[in-house]
Amino acid sequence: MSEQQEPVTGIEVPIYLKYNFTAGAGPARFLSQVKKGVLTGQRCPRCDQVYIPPRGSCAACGVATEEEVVLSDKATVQSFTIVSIPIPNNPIQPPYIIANLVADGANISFIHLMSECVNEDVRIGQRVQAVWKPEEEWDYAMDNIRYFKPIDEADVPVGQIGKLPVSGWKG
Amino acid sequence: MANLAAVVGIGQTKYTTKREDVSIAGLVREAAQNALQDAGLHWDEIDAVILGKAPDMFEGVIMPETYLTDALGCNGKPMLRVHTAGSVGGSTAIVAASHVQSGTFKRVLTVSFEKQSESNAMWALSSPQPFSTHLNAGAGGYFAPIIREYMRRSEAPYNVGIKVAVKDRLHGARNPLAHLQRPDITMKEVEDSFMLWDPIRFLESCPSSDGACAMVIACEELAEQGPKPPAWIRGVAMRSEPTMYAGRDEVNPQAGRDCAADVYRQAGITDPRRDLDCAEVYVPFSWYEPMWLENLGFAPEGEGWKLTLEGATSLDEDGDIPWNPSGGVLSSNPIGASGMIRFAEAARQVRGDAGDHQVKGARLALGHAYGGGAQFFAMWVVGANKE
Amino acid sequence: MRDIAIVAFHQSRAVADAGACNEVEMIMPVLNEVYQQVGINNAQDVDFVCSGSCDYLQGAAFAFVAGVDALGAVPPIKESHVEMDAAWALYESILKLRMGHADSALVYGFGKSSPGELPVVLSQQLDPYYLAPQWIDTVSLAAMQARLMLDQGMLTERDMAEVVSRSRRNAMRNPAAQLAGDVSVEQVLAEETYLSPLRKADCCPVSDGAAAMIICTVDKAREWGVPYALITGIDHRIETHNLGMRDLTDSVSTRQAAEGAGVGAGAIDVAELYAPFSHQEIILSRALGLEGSTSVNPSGGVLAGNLMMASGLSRIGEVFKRVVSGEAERGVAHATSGPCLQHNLVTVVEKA
Amino acid sequence: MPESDSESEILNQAFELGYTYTRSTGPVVGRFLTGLRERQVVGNRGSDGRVIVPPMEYDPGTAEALSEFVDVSEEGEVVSWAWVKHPREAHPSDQPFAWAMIRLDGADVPMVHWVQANREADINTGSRVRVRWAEETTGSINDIAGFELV
Repeated sequence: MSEQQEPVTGIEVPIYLKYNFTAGAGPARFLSQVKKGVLTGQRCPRCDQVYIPPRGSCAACGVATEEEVVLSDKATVQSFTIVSIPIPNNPIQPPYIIANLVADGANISFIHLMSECVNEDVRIGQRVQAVWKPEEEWDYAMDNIRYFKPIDEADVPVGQIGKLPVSGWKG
Repeated sequence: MANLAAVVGIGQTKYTTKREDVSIAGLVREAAQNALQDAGLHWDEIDAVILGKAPDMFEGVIMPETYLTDALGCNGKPMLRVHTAGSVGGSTAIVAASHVQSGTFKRVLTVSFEKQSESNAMWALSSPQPFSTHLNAGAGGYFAPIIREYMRRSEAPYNVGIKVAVKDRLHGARNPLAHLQRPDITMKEVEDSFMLWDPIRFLESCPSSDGACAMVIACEELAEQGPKPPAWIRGVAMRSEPTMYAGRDEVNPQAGRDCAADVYRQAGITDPRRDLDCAEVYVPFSWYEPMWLENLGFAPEGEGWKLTLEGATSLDEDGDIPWNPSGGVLSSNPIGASGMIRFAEAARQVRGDAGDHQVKGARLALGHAYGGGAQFFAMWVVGANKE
Repeated sequence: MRDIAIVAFHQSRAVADAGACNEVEMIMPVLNEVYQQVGINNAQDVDFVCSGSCDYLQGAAFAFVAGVDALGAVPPIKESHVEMDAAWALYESILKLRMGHADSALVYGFGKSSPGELPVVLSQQLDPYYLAPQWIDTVSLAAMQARLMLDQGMLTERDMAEVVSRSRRNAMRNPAAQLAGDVSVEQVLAEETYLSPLRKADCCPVSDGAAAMIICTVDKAREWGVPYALITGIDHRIETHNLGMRDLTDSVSTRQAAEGAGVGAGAIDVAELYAPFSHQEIILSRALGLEGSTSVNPSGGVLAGNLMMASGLSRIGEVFKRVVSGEAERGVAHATSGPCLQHNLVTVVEKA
Repeated sequence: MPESDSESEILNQAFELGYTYTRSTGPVVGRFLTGLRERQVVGNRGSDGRVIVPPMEYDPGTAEALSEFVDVSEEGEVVSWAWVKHPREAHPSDQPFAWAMIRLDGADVPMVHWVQANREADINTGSRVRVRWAEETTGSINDIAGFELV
C-alpha cells in the first residue's frame, strides 16, 4: 500500500433493514374499501368526528374508531402548498400542488395532489373531486386516486370546512 | 416544592453543514467539554448525563447513548435518553433540570446533538411507508399550508416572513457559532430566492446543520459557587397534543398556548412582552415568528406580524423584545440540538454572556422548542435572579 | 423526598406477532386496563405521561408519536418520551413527582418487534465504526458472554438449563406468557445448541406487545382508594460500550444501581430480572446479592416473553402485583438496555 | 405487492428501510482505519496503560481523550467465541463461522470480529488466530475479512 495516501477521514456505511409492515386493523378496513374505489371514514364513538384515513383511534379521545362511514370523493381545500422541489423516489415533476383536503362527510383533512388546475388559482375553500386511476390499477392505497381536480361548485366558507355532510356543499 | 436549579455551564459546537473532522462521539464530546469548561468542572463532578436527539435514523445508530457513554464520561453513572421529535432539545433540558429540581442529583450534564450530515435528514423524514401516499416533501411541505392559513387569517403583508428571514440572519452574523453567516443579506435577496414550498422561500427556511449543545445544571448551593453567574430556572413546561385530530387548530395550537401559560405562571409572568427581556423561539420557517408571537401571548391573535414589522423583535432595530438574538433555527439547525440551543441561548442572555448578540440588561428570558407537526412543546424561563 | 406509589399495572399477552394490530391498537387496550384499575377515564386524569419505544423496531421515525394517539390528549397533556425501555420512562416520571410537578403519572412502553429481524436490527446499536458494520447480532454477543462464564467455571450448562426450566414452569401461571410449560432440565439439555454455547431455550423469544403502569403520591393513591405498593428505591447506571473493557461475567452497573436503590437494606422476597438470556439471570442474581430465599422471576421473566421497550417496566409491574397481593413484602425489579447488560436499572418495591 | 390474508384483516407489505450513511471518523477511528488500509492493526494506550484495540477515543475510566497509538500484531488469541451454525443474511459469512473476542499480541483488550473455521470443533478458547486481509483494503473494519486459525 502506498505511503502517500491520505489518512482515512470518512467511511460509507450501508444500513439496509428489511421489515414487514402491517397496516393495522382499522387502516386495513379502510384500505380494503379504497381497493374497491370507496372512501370510508371511521367515526369516533365518543366525539362523533369522522376520520379519514383512519389510523386506529380517534386521536382526540384515545378510543378505537369502529363505525364505518362511506364518504364522498368530493372534497374541500383546507389549505395547500405549491411544491417546487421533487419528492424523493416519486415521478411527479414540480411544481405541483399538495393540498390538505377534507372529504365531504369527514371532519379531518388528508393530503393529496391537485391537478387539472392553474396553480395560481387554487384557494382555500375550493371544491374538488377525485380523479381515480383505471379500476384495474386499484390497490390498497390512496394512490388509487391519481389526484383531485377543481369542480364547478361554490367555495365553502372557511368556518364550514371540515363540517360538511356527505351530501356535500349546497352553497 | 421543586428545588432551585440553575444553568452553570454552557457549551456548543460551531454549527456547520458537515463536521467532517469528528466522529459522532467527537461532536457530542466537544459541546460537553465546552460546557464543563464554562462551569469550571471536571468529568468526575457530574452525577448523571441526560442525552437528547431526534430520530436515530438521522445517524443510523440505534439508541446512541449506549455508544456515547465513554465520550460523555458516563461510565458508572445514570444516563437517560430523551426523544420528543424536534422539541427534544428543550425536553431534554427540562428532564435534566428535573434530575436536580427533584433533589435527586446535585449536578448533571445534558447534551443534545444531531450529526444529520451522516444521512440526508430530508430522506429520513420522507422514508415511504407501505399503504400511504408518498407525498411527503419534507418538513416545509408539511408546514407551508399551515403558514398559508395563517396569512389568510391574519391578513399579514406578504413580506413579514422575508423580514424575519433577514432579521434572524443579521442576528446570526453577530454569533460566531451560527451556521449561516450573512451580514450582507437583504430583503430583496430573500424575496428573490427560490420558492420551495409556496409560500416558503429557500431563504425563509432553516439550514441543515451538524452540531451539539450542552449544559451543566446544578442545585442551588453549588450554582452559587460557580465561576460565572448562574441562570436560574424559573419555570419549566411541556405539552403534547395528537398530531391530527378533528378540529385541531394547527396555526395556533392549544398545546403551545397551554405550555406558555404554565411556564409564565411558574415564573410570575403576566405580560410576556413586558416581563421578558428576550426570547429564543423555535422558528424553522420565517412565518413561524409571527405565528408564535401570538401563540406565546406576545401579541393578540392576528397581530403578531405587527411586532415583526415594527422591529420589536430585532436587535438591530433596538426592539423592546428581541427574538432569537443568536440567529435562531433559521441560522443553525442541528435538529436534535436546536431546542436545547434555544434554552441555552436564553440562559446565556441572563448570564450576560452572549457576546455580540447580548441583549443589554437581559434579566429574564424564554427558551422555546416545538416538534413534530407542532404538537409537542417544551419551554423554560430563566432569570438572572432566583425569584 | 415524597414516597411514590404504584397503583396499577398491566401488560398485553406476549405474542410472536401482534397480527393486524398497529401500535396504537396494541397500546389502547393496555391503557384501558390500567385506567380501570384506578377508576379513571384516560390520560386526562393523570398529571404526566411518559413512554418508551424504539423507532427501529417498526422501521419508522417518530414511532412514539402514534402512542400519543392512544391517550386522548385533547386538551393537551404533559407528556414526554424516552427512546429506551419504559422503565426509564418510569424513572423520568418519578423525578416529576418528586419535584412536585405531578401527583400522578401514566407510564407505558410498546414494541412491535415482529416486522423486522430483531437481533440484526439491534446490531445497529453497537459502535457505528467498529462493530455495527460487521452486523454482529445480539444473540451472538450474549453467547460469547455465556462462554466466558462457562470457561471460567462460573456456571454450567445445567445451571443455565435450570433457569430455563424454572422460567417455563413459572410461566404456566402467567397468562401473559408466550412460552410456558412443564419443561425439565434434562429436556432443555437434550436440545441441540443454537448459537453455541446457547440453546434456543436459553434465549428470550421475540414478542410484540405493550405494558402500562400508573404511579402517584400516597395521598393520591388514598384518594383513588386503590391498593398500592411503594417504590422505596430506584437507580440506574450505564457502563462502557467497549465489550472488551468490561468484565462480562459480572454486571458492575447492576451492583452500583442496587447499592443506589438500597437493595441490601432488607430481605428480598421476590425479584423480577430482565435477563434475555439464561446465563444473564445468574449474573444479575449475583450482582444483586440475591439469596436462596428469593423467588426469582416468578412470572417466568423475559425468557417467557420479551416485550422490547416494555419488558423492563413489566418487571417492576410483576413485583408490584406480588407485593400488592400480599405474596411478597419487599421485591426487586431490574431492567436492562444495551448489549450484554450494558445499562441497568434497579427498583425496590415494598409493601405500603 | 401487499398480501391480504382475508378481506379487511391483516394487510402486510414488505419494505426496506435503507440508506448509505457517510460517516466522518475523527482522528482516532480514522487512524485505526487508515492502519487497516495499510494492513496494520493499531491500538492505543488507555489511562491505566492497557493497550486497547480498536483504539478508543475516550477512556472509559477517566473520560480523558486518548492519543498514544501503538501498533499491535495481526495474530492473537481467542478469549471467547460463539458458533454461528446458521448464518443470517446480514452476517459476513454464508458458511458456519464463529464470532470471537480476540486479544491480539501486544494488546490487552480483546476486540470483536469473526473467525473462519470449518467445524465448531476446530475452534477453542485460547485458539491462535490471524487476520485474513480483504483482497482490497479501503479503510474499513471489513478490511479484516475475518480471522483464520493459525
